[in-house]
Amino acid sequence: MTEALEPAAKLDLAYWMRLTRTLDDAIVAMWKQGRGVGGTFSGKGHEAIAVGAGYALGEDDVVAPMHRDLGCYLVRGMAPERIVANQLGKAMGVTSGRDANLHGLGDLSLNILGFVSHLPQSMPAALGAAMAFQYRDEPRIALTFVGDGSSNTGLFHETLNLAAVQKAPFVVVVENNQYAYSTPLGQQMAIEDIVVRADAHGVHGEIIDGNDVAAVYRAVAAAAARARRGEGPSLIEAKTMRMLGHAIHDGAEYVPRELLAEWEARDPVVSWETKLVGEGLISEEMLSRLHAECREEVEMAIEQAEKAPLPDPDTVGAGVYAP
Amino acid sequence: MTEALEPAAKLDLAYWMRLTRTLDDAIVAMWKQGRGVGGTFSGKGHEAIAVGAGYALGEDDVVAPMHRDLGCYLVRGMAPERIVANQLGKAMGVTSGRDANLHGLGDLSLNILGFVSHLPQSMPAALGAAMAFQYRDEPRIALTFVGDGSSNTGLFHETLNLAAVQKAPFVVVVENNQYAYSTPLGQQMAIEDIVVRADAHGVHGEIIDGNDVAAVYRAVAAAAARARRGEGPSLIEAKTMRMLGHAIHDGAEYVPRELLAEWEARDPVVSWETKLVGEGLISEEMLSRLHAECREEVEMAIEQAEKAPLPDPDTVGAGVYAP
Amino acid sequence: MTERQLTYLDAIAEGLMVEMERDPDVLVIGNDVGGSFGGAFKVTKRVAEKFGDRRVRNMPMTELGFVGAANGMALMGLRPVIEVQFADFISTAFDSIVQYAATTHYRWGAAVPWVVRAPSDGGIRSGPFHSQNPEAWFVHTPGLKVVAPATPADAKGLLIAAIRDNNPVIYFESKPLYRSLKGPVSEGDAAVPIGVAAVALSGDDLTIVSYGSTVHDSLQAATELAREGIMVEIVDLRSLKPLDMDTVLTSVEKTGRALVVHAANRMTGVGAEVASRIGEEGFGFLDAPVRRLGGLDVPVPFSPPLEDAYRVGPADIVAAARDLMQW
Amino acid sequence: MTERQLTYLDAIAEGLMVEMERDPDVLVIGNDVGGSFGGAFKVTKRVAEKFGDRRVRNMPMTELGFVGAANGMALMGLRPVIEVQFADFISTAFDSIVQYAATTHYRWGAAVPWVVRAPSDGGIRSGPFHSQNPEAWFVHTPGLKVVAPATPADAKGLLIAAIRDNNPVIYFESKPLYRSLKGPVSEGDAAVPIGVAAVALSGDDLTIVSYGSTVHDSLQAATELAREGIMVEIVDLRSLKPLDMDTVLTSVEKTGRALVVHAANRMTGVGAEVASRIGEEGFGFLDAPVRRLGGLDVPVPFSPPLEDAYRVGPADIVAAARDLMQW
Ligand SMILES: Cc1ncc(C[n+]2csc(CCOP(=O)(O)OP(=O)(O)O)c2C)c(N)n1
Ligand SMILES: Cc1ncc(C[n+]2csc(CCOP(=O)(O)OP(=O)(O)O)c2C)c(N)n1
Ligand SMILES: [Mg+2]
Ligand SMILES: [Mg+2]
Repeated sequence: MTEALEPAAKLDLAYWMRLTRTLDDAIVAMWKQGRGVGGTFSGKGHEAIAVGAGYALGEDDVVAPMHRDLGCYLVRGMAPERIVANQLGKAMGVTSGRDANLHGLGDLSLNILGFVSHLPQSMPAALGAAMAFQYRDEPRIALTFVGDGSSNTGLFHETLNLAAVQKAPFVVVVENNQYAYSTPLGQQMAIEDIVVRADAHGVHGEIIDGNDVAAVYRAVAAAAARARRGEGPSLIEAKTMRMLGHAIHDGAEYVPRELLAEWEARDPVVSWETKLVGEGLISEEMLSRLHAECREEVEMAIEQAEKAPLPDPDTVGAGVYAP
Repeated sequence: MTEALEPAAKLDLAYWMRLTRTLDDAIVAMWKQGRGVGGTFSGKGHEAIAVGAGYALGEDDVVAPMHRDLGCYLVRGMAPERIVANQLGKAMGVTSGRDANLHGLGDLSLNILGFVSHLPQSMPAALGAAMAFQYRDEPRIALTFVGDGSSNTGLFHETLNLAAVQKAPFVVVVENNQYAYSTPLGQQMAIEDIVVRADAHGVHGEIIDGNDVAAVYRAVAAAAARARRGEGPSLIEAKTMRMLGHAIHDGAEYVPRELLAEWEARDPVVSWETKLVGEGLISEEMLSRLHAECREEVEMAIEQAEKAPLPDPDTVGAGVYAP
Repeated sequence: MTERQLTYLDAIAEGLMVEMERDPDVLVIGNDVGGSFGGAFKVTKRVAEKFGDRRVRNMPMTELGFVGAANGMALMGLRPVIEVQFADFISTAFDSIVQYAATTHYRWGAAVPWVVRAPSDGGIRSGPFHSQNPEAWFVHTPGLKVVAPATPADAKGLLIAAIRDNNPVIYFESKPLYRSLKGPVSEGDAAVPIGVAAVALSGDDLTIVSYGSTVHDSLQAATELAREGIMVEIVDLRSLKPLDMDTVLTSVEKTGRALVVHAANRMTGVGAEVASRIGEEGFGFLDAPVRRLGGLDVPVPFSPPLEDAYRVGPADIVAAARDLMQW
Repeated sequence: MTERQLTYLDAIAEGLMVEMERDPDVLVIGNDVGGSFGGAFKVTKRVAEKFGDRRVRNMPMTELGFVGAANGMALMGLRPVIEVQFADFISTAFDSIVQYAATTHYRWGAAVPWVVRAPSDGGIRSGPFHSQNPEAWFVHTPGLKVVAPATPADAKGLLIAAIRDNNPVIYFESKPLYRSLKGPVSEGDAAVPIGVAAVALSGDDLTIVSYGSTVHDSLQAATELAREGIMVEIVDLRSLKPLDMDTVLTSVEKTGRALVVHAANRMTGVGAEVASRIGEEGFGFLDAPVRRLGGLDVPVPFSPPLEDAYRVGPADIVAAARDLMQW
């Protein structure tokens, strides 16, 4: 987990981003075909952030991804079939049919905290994990993500302030994707860069290109190292674009098409692959094979999830309380 | 309401600050003598902020003072006997016995919004008033106060952000008195100056000496003028010291005595009087007379309040709903 | 003349527009309510098109702050109608509602005339955070008013009344009814008074007290029960605070049997208040215990078989009614 | 051997210290709980002196954030005991409790073992924001446990049990009892199981179901009623969620009459749940309607005559009991 990327790591990142994109596309297609249950979210455009940040963490570190971070779940070891099954409300889904779409995808054996709708409740939860590590003097850190919209909330600020005053080993990645649902940045806040909010609390802050997975990896690895050295929390603002609607039913007609086209040209998955091809790290042929592998993996996961049984209605009351 | 102080205004400020201090001292004494009901708060040390800010507003402007701002209620026209009676739970108190101590001292005929315990709920309420003025295109502004402790809350940030994005005619004065109850600044936040929190939202910010009433007046008058010109909200951090305990029962043993001594030497009421004497604006004799007048006013208010009847218990259910 | 029919959703929008037309102090705030978008459920779409950005305002996603700001607007005499995107997110604005808005008039006599519109209720596979029915928190809190329309006419009429009311009113609209339910709605001013229940169906054997979407489950159950000769009377509460116990008790006096049904969690729900008041004030009328049906004491689950097991449905109502008729 | 007597406040502190001694994962967070100060009511003063800054931590005044952080600590296996300075401020932390902590185990199977200590209740002239009894909000919410001790022994024992419980538990302590109430308290481990009510007084004529400070008002009323020959049985619920209805129903089966009393607002309070369950499950036992006494549907007023009129007191209980005996 150094901050420079070895060739193998570069290929890893390409694999995880492509897997993420493939799964994301497949889920969108399923829902459009009426094979889904309820709604769902696409993280298209967020792959570099989700994968790069997840990849930069140590195995013992804790992460609390949000609803655009499919790639983070994958790179941290959550099996795609469990994710798809969750979205279909199946018994084998991460939440056994209890929570919806990308909510609740928590698994302590993977050091992943589940997502909760009330934004950004994952922030203080991840901070609490970081405070627990500090309390027990363990060399672990906790990382979470937050949207531009959520960076306006009080809880965002309360969390950063508490993290700073406790000098907790905590990293926050802001996924600034220009919109909170239909609301553009200019109607949400009067500042240019969300990173200035780090200064309001004495938190280390920086801005990165959220479509460049290497930049995400480097920034998060450095922040994690600082946190592990006891130098306190960091906030990393990753600029990107939400490439589809807020959720599956949303056509996002309110987003100017030129803006989308501009960001499409900077697609994080494609641009990373192109770069690796350019560097000679991967051939076009190997790349096609990688794509095919990802498609196969996703197809198998979907097949398994679709075949799996729904939960038994008699279990509805089980698990409210921990034993 | 210009930003420079005329001699008459300087004398006015001396009167209001001395009246505030006299009433504050008297209330503390009453409670220590067992003549109070429940607890109470002293704003000793906050007189320049409370009076200076209140004095800088226009008659039509709205203000939401907090629990250290006795002087603001007075300068905005609330009769001392109504305040004392409120603290004693009397029917003639501002809240007719419904709310305690300095809570609930609202009176729309004076353009004062009552204080509420849940900090800092007065912030969005005052902002809402400012947004109403903007909505109706009225040349009015709204001002409120907030403590250092409350500047850590999420609601502080949500309010500033909303004010900035709406460009509302809104002014916030932070009363940084070094402590939130027993908790010193260093355990509350990792920043030196609270004013940096203005930058997190694109709000104009400045720091002033909260024990210098002229500085408070100037800063607030300028911020009010900017707000009235449509240039948006301001945050003014006034540095001061809470000179007594958090509330009447608190001896504040946790505050280093040297810190108190240091601030005692900069008492806002005494230093303003000394300055006016030095400028020849007021003689020692006139000053004694002023003190005596304030004592008399306060004594009469207390007498009236103490004599006044308690509310009829049969009215307990009245007024929950507006007709 | 056939009466004009509107969906539940269009009736809400119409109520809002009637008041905005009539009173320039009425404005709409919330997340994504404005612009060309018009809200997560499009309730305010036509409203935003008609009244524009000044009167239909997008807020940052800061419910505590913008409901708090609505308190101040209302104190200045505006009448903000606040949309929380889902009723589930009303908890984020909790203090601004239960501590500030609810207490202000009692404390210092100033009116806080706003309406929070809260799209509530489930059955549409939205999971634990987009299916809640949190009305009991607010019915328990002194100083608020709470309404929950079950029909398009009441959706329009209660919204008009809520906007005109000089107090903070929480208006729980039922998402599953938005487009599935149509009904007659009068044009123009058609306010429905807050605090008055309606008899949705007359019958002599058993009183079902309900509100919101479960009124329709009750109607469905009543049809089935009628085939068995059990004639149900359905009282649709419409207002939850204040509660119209007179209408409830009049019905129970006639039938001698009561079943209280709501979609919200049963435990310490509004049904507990209604049932215990029937027990206290109607004790002499009762031929059988007052039964309650409501959501299980479980977060609302997502998966269809689980959500169906969680929710009260017509079959549960039929079974409970049959059971009560055995007494 | 005379039993050792402790105040209610010291019993809380002792319970906390027993667990902190036993389990290094237990820590205390809250406003002003640490350092030389030890909390607004000094409950944690000796605790802070003994265990120091690492285990008794002052937080910034950001309840939503620090209860949210406690969620994460608890997920990692710590057992934070969180003091909200007054129960009234628990509303500021609402989402972190009702949305995150309450739902997590049901959703993804992870335990959130924390305790929120909430100093509640009034009668001490503290006004609308320092006198609230907000337990009903949480009893209505699936996934939480809620306890409310009335005696020093239960204050210690339920706190120990709450800390050991693997779920989020809200522990409502009654401020007016802090120093006014003394009682026997066993040394060492003296856990009192959550979910089990106690019979505080045995009697055959009437059951009073209560919890917290109104248990003492009920005891006082019982003394007076005994003089008139009315022998009251008092069930002290102790746990509000889960509710021990078995103990309640056993008592009502014996007495045939029930009065439910609490300090919290009556409307849709915990008493409504208890009364309606007695009505549902104990219908056959009842010789009289189940009555409820609770706070008026009004914010808690400050002025002594108003607060006294607002609160339930022994005289109200005596009057209601007499009335029930007329049936
Ligand atoms: C407290 C709260 N209010 C409202 C919502 C509804 N909601 C879900 S996502 C969203 C927009 C979030 O925007 P942002 O934080 O920028 O994340 P993005 O979806 O753009 O990745 C809204 C309003 C919510 N989840 N939580
Ligand atoms: C939300 C909330 N939590 C806790 C309290 C209890 N409390 C009252 S004042 C106070 C300290 C406030 O400090 P600060 O904002 O600095 O104001 P100061 O009293 O120093 O003027 C606390 C913790 C409260 N009023 N509101
Ligand atoms: Mg966004
Ligand atoms: Mg302070």
